[in-house]
Amino acid sequence: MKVARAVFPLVILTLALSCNLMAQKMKIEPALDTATQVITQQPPIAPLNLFAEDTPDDAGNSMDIRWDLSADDSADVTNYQVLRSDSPDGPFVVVGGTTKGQGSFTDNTVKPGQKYYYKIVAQGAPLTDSTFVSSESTVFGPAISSGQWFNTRRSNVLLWTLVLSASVIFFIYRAKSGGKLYIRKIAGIDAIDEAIGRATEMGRKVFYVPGINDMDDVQTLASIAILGRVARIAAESDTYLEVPVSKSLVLITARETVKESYSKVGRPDSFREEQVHYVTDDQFGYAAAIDGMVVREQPATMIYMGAFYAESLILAETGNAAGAIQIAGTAMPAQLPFFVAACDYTLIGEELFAASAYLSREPKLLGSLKGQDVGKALFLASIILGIIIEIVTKVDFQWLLRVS
Amino acid sequence: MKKIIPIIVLLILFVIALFNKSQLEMSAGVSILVTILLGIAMIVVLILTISGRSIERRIVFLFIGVSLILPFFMNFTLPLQVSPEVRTLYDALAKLPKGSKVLASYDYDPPSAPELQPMGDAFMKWAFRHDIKVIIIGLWPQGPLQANLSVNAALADPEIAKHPPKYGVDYVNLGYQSGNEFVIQGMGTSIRSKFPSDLYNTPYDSIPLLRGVENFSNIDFVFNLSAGYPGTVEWVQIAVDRFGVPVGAGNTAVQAPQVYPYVESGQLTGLLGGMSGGAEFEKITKEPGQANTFLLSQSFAHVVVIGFILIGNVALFMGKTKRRPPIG
Amino acid sequence: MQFDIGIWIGALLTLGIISFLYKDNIIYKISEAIFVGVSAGFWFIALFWDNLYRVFWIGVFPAANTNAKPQYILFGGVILGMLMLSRLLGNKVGWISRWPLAFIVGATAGLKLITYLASNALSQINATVGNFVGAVNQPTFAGLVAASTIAIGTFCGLVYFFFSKEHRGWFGGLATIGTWFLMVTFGASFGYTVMSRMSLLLGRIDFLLSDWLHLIK
Amino acid sequence: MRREIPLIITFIAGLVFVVQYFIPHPPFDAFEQVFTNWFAIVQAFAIWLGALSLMKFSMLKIRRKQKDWFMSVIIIVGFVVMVAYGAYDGFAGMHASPTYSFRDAGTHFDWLYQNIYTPLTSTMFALLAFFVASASYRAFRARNLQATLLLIAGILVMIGRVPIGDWLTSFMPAHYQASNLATWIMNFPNAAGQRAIMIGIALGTVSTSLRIILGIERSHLEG
Repeated sequence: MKVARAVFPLVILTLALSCNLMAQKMKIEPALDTATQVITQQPPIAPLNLFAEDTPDDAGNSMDIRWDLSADDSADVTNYQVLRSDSPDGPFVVVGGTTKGQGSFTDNTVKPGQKYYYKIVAQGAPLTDSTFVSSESTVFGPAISSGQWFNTRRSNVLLWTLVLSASVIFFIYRAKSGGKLYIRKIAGIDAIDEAIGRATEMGRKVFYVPGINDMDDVQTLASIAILGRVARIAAESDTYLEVPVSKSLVLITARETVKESYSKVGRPDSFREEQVHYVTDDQFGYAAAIDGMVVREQPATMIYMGAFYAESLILAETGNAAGAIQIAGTAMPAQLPFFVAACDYTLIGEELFAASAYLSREPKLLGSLKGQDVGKALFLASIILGIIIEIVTKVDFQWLLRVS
Repeated sequence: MKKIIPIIVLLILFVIALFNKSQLEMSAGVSILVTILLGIAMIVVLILTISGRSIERRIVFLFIGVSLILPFFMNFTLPLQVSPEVRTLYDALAKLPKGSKVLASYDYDPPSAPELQPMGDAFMKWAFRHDIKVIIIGLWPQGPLQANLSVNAALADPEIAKHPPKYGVDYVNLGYQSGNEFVIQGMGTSIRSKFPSDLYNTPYDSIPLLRGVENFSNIDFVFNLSAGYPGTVEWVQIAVDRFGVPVGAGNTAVQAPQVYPYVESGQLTGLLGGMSGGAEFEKITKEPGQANTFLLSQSFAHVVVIGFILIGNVALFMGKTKRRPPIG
Repeated sequence: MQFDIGIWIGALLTLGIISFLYKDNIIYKISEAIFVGVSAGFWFIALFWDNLYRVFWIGVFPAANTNAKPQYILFGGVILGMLMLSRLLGNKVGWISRWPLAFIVGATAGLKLITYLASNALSQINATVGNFVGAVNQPTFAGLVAASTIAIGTFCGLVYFFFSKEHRGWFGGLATIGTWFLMVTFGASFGYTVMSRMSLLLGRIDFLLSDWLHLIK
Repeated sequence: MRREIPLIITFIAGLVFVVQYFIPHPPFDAFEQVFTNWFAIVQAFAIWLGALSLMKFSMLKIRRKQKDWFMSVIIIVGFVVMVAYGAYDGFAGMHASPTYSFRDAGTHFDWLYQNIYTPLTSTMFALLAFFVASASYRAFRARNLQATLLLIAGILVMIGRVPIGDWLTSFMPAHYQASNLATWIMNFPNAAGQRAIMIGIALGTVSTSLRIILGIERSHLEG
């Protein structure tokens, strides 16, 4: 049975592969269009129906311009030039252009509220290096651009934002008022207590590494929240917690957080400023310094939470060689395999964001996880519904998901 | 005694560094012999591991070091297939008529140079040889300086040196501009506004190559070398999606997996991924360079890493490797 | 005799860092200390010129020959920065530094909430649905298999991340399939990362063998 | 009040930066870039605190004559040298004609960058090659189905990206050769897994951000 379970996906994979590859083989290259062009010295027929209007859903700095392609588009035209003026009589200046076959252009250089006049020049064969046979469309104008107060193309995102926020807030309040919540075990977070306990027994340090991104990354914010809980456990068990950081703003925030945790458990005097210290902004300088500290001070526990890049494995392998218990959490997909390989426990992606809530065990924070799950359920439903609805009814379900 | 060994090794290296003038090269026979020896050593490791004596990690380090260094002295090349995404990029470049203007954005710094510099060098040589005009910029501070290294490498080529490209006419280096993706956005309207002067403070308007170059509509192709943010993703999202200029890119291997979806969707015109992408590009542009000499070492290293994974696993199933006791 | 002091320093520092692989030693310690000091200084200066000078100073006092308008709004950043430094004046005033911090944290939270929702979640779901519908509308067997691989993988992968439901029964089964896909993803990242890292080491070896020892061309 | 004001600031800032996404009208359209610029400026201010922390930490070691206190001296010297030359080159460059930047080739700063900073950072980066190998030997074990899948995918991709892979599988038809298998893995199962992770992260971000904006998660502002 076990063997069958192991072999099954492989069989599927092989089947899928072979089908895919066979089909790729059967693809036929489209024949090349070999029609040759004869360049004439006649000016091309002028483009018609020029139209310009304010670009919708923007700040008012652009204008959409459309025209019907010249009847000679496929033969004589080489390109179109878009000309603009403040008055119908000119002077007109070139604001841009398109290649043949393209009958629309967005002028990004307009000021809102001002009147503009446009015309299009279809250019034909070159006469000299800089002059062409060409013909002009009639002038269109005036067109005025303006800014809008709501981007209607984003109303679907607004809808999602409201629904997700509402579900998170709803469950936070329900949890606050005593509603029961089940949250599955997250092994990596459960291990934090034990890992710090081990450091206490061994009388060694705990290192907390908050990643190398600055405060403008939500992973760092999540990491600081986890640090708050970890510092509390460390303070309670009187274990020395050291936090080397690589960004100055993180230094300030982390120091405040740790200090606060110490005073919350009634040990403000045990906190020392140098517990949280800045090393360098540099990714590998930071890694080199932590490597040195780990080898020389032999911490019992290393906790990595936040945004990590290539340094993840340098840190985790050195910590491993030093015999530390290691717990990692990051939302960087490329680094996860290495944390999984070199650490004892790893929080994968979304679990990092759940960690502080899970650690705190506060109902309102746990409630937000439940709200998050509602969002996930909605996303899963939209994958299935989206596929079914679009295939069966041809209704544009994807409107709900399109981002622009 | 143990303490003296590193000092002796260091001294030998110093002597070589100071006085050596001759280059080492192994003959084919020696190369094969060395490879076989390396294989035998791996088998010894396998036997040791199965019998429960896991080797120290320093020995693993030694293996990697040796298997990367030795191929540098070997003199044979491996057959190389050019993958479709590299071919797409080359085809797009090869289709450009003489005198086309290509914007080369070097968005990386020295630590990523081993992977990206060979691509840059090959591109620059190819462009100069085929009379393609190159406009260099960088969204990373060190990028334009890396580009200058590529230019120098190209100018050192004897054939190109016969008809050297002129600065300001055939190529220009506009330097670095801060602002990440907002720079690309701004270039869509006016390149001049983002790069008022070149790297050497020559005003934009007095550079002959840039006459008539207003924005992306005057650029025929964008060649981007990227090691992260800002990089290929931003070029695709802004230059391709909003301004419609074709972009082809070279990426570090770490970044390439995240960029693959754009190749699949056709937004990105070809992708060179990591060292092997660089080697394939060198092959198809017929500009052999560093990536090709590195590729043998790269192959060795992959095989050794795979070997270690297999050894570890064979030992798991057959042997008595101790597992780490669970904590608690 | 070829002697370039820069290359020698570079080579010694390179060996110093690599020696850490054998064990921690005095040369590594020195290299590490140089690294920490020099890189902290590098970023200090880089932030000074790139952020303070290029972004702020040039933004507020643009050069005369460009027709850029002075952006006085940039003073907002300076005010935040000053408030941040109030911490240096001791605890009496230092609490004010929490205000700019609160602003930065709040703005980051707001900004990332919306951009992640839009470009990470919605556009990825959209692409999954789009792939599948596209494959059905122009059916080829390979296309269908590919699109279903992606749809099933994304679906089950998401199921794995559920926190408030126990992973048991059919639900647990889906979550398990999800972990398979996650593992293949990790494997692929792993493979590419190995390739990248080996290339970087090759770069250093090339530097030592060629620039320093002149053993190869 | 001292506790409330930061929470109010967080709430308002969070709300404004959510709302700006939906308003294309000025001044909202520029908010994101303004924040980016402000953040850059704040970073430049904040690094004074970081540098001070580093100096203090190092001084402390020297004063207490802790083990390896001499390394702290090197750290301080390295920092001061880099900053001094960077500042000098920057100012000198502004007043020279033609002007140059502190980063340009030929400056002292560039010399330090090329010959000290670059070898160090590149080599540290390159150490990863060794660590990857030792992790492969020690940790990547096919303990269960999941781990086996990881390994198979990893090996296929690794072998598919070097010529040896195609050479080893050259007995197979072209489409089954290692490089094509690797490409297939990258494009489909890998893409699916990446998507699931990305969507999960997005939800985590939304929920964490909401907790922060609503002031429920406030460990960073307390005290």
